[in-house]
Amino acid sequence: MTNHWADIQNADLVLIMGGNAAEAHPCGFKWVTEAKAHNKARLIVVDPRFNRSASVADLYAPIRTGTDIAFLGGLINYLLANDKIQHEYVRNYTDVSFVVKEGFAFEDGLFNGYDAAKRSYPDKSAWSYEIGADGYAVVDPSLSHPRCVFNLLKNHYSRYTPELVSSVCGTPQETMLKVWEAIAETSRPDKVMTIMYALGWTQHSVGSQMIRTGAMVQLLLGNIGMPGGGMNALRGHSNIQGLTDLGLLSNLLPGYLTLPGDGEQDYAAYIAKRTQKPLRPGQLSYWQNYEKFHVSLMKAWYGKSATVENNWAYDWLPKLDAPGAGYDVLKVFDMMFQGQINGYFCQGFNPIAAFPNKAKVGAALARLKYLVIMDPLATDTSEFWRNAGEFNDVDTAAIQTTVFRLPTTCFAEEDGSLVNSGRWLQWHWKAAEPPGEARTDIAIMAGLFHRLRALYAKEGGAFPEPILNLDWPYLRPDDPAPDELAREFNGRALADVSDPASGAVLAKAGEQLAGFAQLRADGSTASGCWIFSGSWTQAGNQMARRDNADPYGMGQTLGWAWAWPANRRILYNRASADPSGQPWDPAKKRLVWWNGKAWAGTDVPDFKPDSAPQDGMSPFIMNPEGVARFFALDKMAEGPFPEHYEPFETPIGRNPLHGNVQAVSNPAARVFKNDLELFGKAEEFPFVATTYRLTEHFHYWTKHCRLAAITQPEQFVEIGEALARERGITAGDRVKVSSNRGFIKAVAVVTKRLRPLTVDGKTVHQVGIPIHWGFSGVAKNGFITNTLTPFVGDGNTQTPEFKSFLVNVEKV
Amino acid sequence: MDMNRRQFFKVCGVGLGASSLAALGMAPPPAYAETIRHFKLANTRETRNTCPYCSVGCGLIMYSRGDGAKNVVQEIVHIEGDADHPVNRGTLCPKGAGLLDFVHSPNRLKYPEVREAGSNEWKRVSWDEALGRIATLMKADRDANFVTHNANGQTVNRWLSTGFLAASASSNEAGYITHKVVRSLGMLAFDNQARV
Amino acid sequence: MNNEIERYTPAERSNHWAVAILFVLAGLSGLALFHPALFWLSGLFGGGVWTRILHPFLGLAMFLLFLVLAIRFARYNHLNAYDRQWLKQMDDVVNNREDRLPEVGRYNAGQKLLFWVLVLCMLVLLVSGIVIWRQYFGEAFGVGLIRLAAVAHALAAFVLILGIIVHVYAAIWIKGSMGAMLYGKVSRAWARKHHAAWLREIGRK
Amino acid sequence: MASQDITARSATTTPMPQVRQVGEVAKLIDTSKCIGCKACQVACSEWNELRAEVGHNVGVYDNPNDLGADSWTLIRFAEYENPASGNLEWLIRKDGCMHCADPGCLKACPSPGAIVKYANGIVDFNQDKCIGCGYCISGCPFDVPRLSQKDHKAYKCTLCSDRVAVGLEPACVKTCPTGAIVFGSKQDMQMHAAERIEDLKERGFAQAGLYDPAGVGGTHVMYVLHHADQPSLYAGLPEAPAISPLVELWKGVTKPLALLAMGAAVLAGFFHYVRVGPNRVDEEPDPGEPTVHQVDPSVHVVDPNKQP
Repeated sequence: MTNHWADIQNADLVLIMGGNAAEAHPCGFKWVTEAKAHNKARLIVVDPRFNRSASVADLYAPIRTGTDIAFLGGLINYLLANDKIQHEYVRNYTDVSFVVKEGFAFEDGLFNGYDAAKRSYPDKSAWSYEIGADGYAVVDPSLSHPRCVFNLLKNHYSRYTPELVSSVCGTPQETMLKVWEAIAETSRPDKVMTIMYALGWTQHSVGSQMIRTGAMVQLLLGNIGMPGGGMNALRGHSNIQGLTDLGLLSNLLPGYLTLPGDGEQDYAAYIAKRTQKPLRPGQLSYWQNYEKFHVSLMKAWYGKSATVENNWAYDWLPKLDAPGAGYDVLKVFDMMFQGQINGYFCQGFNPIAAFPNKAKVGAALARLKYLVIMDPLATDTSEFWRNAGEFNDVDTAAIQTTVFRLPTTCFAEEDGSLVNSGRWLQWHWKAAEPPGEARTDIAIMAGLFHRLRALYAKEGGAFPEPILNLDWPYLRPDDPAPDELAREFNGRALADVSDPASGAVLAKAGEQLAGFAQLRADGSTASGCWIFSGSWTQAGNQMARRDNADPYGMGQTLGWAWAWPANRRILYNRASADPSGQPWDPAKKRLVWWNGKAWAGTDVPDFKPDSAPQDGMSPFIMNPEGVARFFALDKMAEGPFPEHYEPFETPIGRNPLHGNVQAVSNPAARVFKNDLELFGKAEEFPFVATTYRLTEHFHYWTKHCRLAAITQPEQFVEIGEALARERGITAGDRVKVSSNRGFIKAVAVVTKRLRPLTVDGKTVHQVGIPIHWGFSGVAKNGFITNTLTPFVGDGNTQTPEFKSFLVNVEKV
Repeated sequence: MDMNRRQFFKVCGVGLGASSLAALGMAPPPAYAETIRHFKLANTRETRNTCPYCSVGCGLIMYSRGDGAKNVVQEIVHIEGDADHPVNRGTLCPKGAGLLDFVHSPNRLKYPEVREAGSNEWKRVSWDEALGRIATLMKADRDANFVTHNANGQTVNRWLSTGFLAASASSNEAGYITHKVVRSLGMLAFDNQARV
Repeated sequence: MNNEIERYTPAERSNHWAVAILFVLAGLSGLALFHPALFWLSGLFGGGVWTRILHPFLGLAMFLLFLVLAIRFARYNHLNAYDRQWLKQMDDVVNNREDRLPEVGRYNAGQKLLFWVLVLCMLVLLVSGIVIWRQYFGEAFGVGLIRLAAVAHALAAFVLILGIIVHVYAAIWIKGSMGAMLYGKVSRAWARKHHAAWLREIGRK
Repeated sequence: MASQDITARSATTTPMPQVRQVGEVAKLIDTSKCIGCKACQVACSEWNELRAEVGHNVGVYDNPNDLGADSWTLIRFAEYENPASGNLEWLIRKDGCMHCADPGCLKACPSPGAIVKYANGIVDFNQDKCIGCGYCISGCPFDVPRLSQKDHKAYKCTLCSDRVAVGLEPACVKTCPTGAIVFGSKQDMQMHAAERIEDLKERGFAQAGLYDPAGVGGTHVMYVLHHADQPSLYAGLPEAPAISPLVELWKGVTKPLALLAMGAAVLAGFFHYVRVGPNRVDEEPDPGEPTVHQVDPSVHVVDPNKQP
């Protein structure tokens, strides 16, 4: 989230699209009801299903799953055509005036530089700004240059007419226009819309671009950085934000630092590439501090062994050969399926239930030599080898995988911190001992590491240096305390750290650092995760703070827990003030402002605190250009502007925007050859299916909890009344839902809430399939819903397309 | 057994008298026992926590039996929302409201177990055996498949044949140390729930 | 010549007294639930819960035995023209002026009427009792019907109890009746006075 | 626990303490804020230590499918196509005890003290005294109490009388994520409802209103409805609930009258006996009968004074 949960109360309009906050985040959704009750806010829900969020919405619009870019692209066109944009914001805080390089083109559904054989754009060099003789990007403040971003944007979305969009999305034109009209109202500086989305956008082969389109709408309306505004990703799990922040992904290091690729053999070049100089005069380009963060990380990991001589242990980091995300789970499970992976660890994760095409995942796991499960609960994955009848029909004896199952504590039995969706790090305390012999994940990792280190010390082996030299300063080496680890990722001074300007000592050697501004690239500081720096300072554990005072009545509660970065609650909050430094709406939307000497306000300013408005520094300080981007440069796999592509399993078999067969579905998606063959066609699987979770359950955990099982006991699918009539199904019947990858059987819930849509002249029925059941638990056993889903991922995040695929439905 | 007149009068009189007196409200006064159940949280111990499900990060108060004395095994008996928490303000969704059944789920794992190749059952093992065997398997695989240089002779130092899927609800501290260990081994097949 | 006539066989007497005992038990347990003032009667049955458990079984047993009794006696209880005349002279009945009344057969009109009232009440009690018997039939009936049945049950019980009060009093009032049901025999004089036609009838046999 | 004075008690004819002026509480359920998440259901079961059986899905979201002895509250879902606006509405209502000011259950209950009404308005069942007859179910205009198959006792929402007694709100109120359930004095709840109704009217629900049915003397659980003119849209919420006339007939003034009637019948017999006397058979021998005389045993026993 750019903003945070309680801030939603400041919204004038809430758009829930690509998510179902009432269902999946009820306690966060409270702030929508608060905005409605106390701020007269309106709620708009755009979703394939009339869902729980829609039940309290002022306006609901149905949409065919997977067509959100068309809907939002149409909205961009509507805003530009009807001049419903926040002009001053767009002009000053975005890249509309930047001139794009010659050679950038979009034709017949593809941007320039596409390589069909590689299914990607290997050459993105034209997707960038024209650089002038002064070394800065060329801008045209008059917005008349034909290649300035504004005109390219306008041109790109001019194709998204209401008629076409309605035909792609199936949304009735009248409803769609009502939604657009309401959204357009928030282009006024004193009206703010928030967008709340979640996996309903992420889990598409074009998920990242859907989110980008939403962000572009928010930029046009001037809603980013505003209280009650922003782009708010409602993260799914309690600490998925934190684990992402800590970089537990194939290509990342903590704090969104990135691993080097094979080509980056030279440490200085690795750093240089990541410390971009400003693209416009007077801009901050904060990533210029990258090396400070990187060196501090290496000092936290390798201590004294990371030296300037060995480039801070640069070669001890593995280098990525795979482009993009590297070894994401789709790639890894494909490798496993090919027999290239021998060992696999699942720490609190249930891949056989959570990943697409369960048959493939199960077959892949069966090719492992060893599988290690660490979990508080008996997961389906831990028993993937057990024959559970039609739910999991496997030949147990033939599965040669050795499976270890290690019991872990649950939240109630350990201390530690979690990062919520609003980036708040909140500390929690242990209340009881774990059952039996369960241990914390920390103790298990430490126990494994020690055995490995002892083996390497004794026997030697492949490249033992990073293992032998990993810094392990914990008082109990086999069970490091959570507070020791928290202090380590916050960071401490290894030598006295002083202010380069005044020379004053900011932190003495051995002291905890106050924040990432104190990090140094000379090895005098160690910090395991720079963005968490400030969470455990010399003053103690900031994450455990419990002052919920809200002096401005805007829900910022700066004394509660600690938010990264720097306890800032709303990102880009400098944009909530106009170029002169005063809030766009001084009456109700005061966040930060220039008080004549410094930036101050109800939140920690996301800006250089002493940069006066007249200095001309723009609010988006992480970008070298200082402004927000409509034009994504080379950052996105599919191109700089989002374009509608059909889901890989499309009910209409074509892309109504263009005839190019290469551009029906995302031309740069993550897809593997053997999976391409498993995509179904509308002739055999005529209905559009989407999967989702229910408010009563949490993924595959709560099927082990009696109270949750009572409230939603048995697997079901939702089908509309029209489809039910067509197939002779009544509520409560058992139905078989099949895709080209398998089938599930479940109870039919027949509802008015799913209606057939008219798409591209055809009637399209949508089927809703909740995910929560499996072959073990307190709830009634059921099929793993991901038996049905396709093994294809987004081009940027590699997130599988769980939200849109084709099925057939029959009565059992 | 015939009734004589006196007996008859007696029976009639007592019956009638009793019923009419009772009807007039002179029934023996019933004892009004305390009907309100006892408040079950009196003297439980409160511990602050954060809901482990979604990312709203609701504050919890866990109530456990026992005052923390040496001879008491604390058991969590009730969980409800933390009214001071600025986001959830004491509220909890159905999952959070039912967290007690997660903590006490019959399907909680209690001991390290191993399922041997081809077997159809779990065998309980000690921690030492489990961790020892896993470390040995890891080392064997790493030593056999570690790549120090790629085909172009570039230093790459990666281990691709074992993968690690990190959690989504474990603490930052667990995540941090997991990352530290996994990267020191040179692993790249490293991911978490953020991807899906 | 024997001066005594058999009015009730041992089987009939046993049957009657079994029904009577069950009536008392069902009645007392029912009254315990009928009005708060009589709830103390539940103490006779081991408390409220036992009263609730026993009452339907007592009632059911009463009904079944009554059914046998009713089948035994139904043929004596057809009302006829004499009965209507008898009923018209109720004033003579209550004032012991039997000589003015039409000749009575085995049962007089009052007894016959009582018989049919009992039959009707028993049927109503059975049917309504089943409807409100939550433990076994809780799910079988709608709340509207249950409410109706509760009223019907109470009403039928009320009528039944009134009827039995009359019945018991009549037995006390008409000397010799109690003996008939206790020992089975009545004197010819008793029969001639109260049931002359019946006496003649058995004389003919 | 001064606020927990008992002001009405089942099967009790004497007056209860009435002197202390205890304020009434109420729970307000705003259906226009309810998202049907069932947190209230779970919190209720968790707090009250209830675990219903894991049932089946019967083709709807309502789970468990009905209230039960171990499910005291339940979210009920109804899909309604509003003919005026053309919009689909998913009307969601938390069902459970309404805590009537004039509780039908209490009226129907034959067991003294098994059902009580506290001065603050809470109607509570005391299972110790419950005899399991189920009359409360017949008495309830909202079809709320349920008999347990385990112990044949009746159960229903207690409005968390144990929490309220120590100054806390009921468990469902505390947990409700969207603030659709609020708790306070009845007056405050009525004021809160008025604000909500105004907001709903402004959003196009002209018939929005408060459900606090007078037929049962008002309730201590009230609803804000978008369509207060059609409560039955909300999964059959009664339009004009009142204690059924049959229950009134069954449990009302007829009862003491019936008792009096029975007593009167006995008295009538008594006075008849006194005034008219027993009906005896003449002692003269039967003309033409044998001389052996046998005394009528009943006469012999009943009236020894008449014996020669």
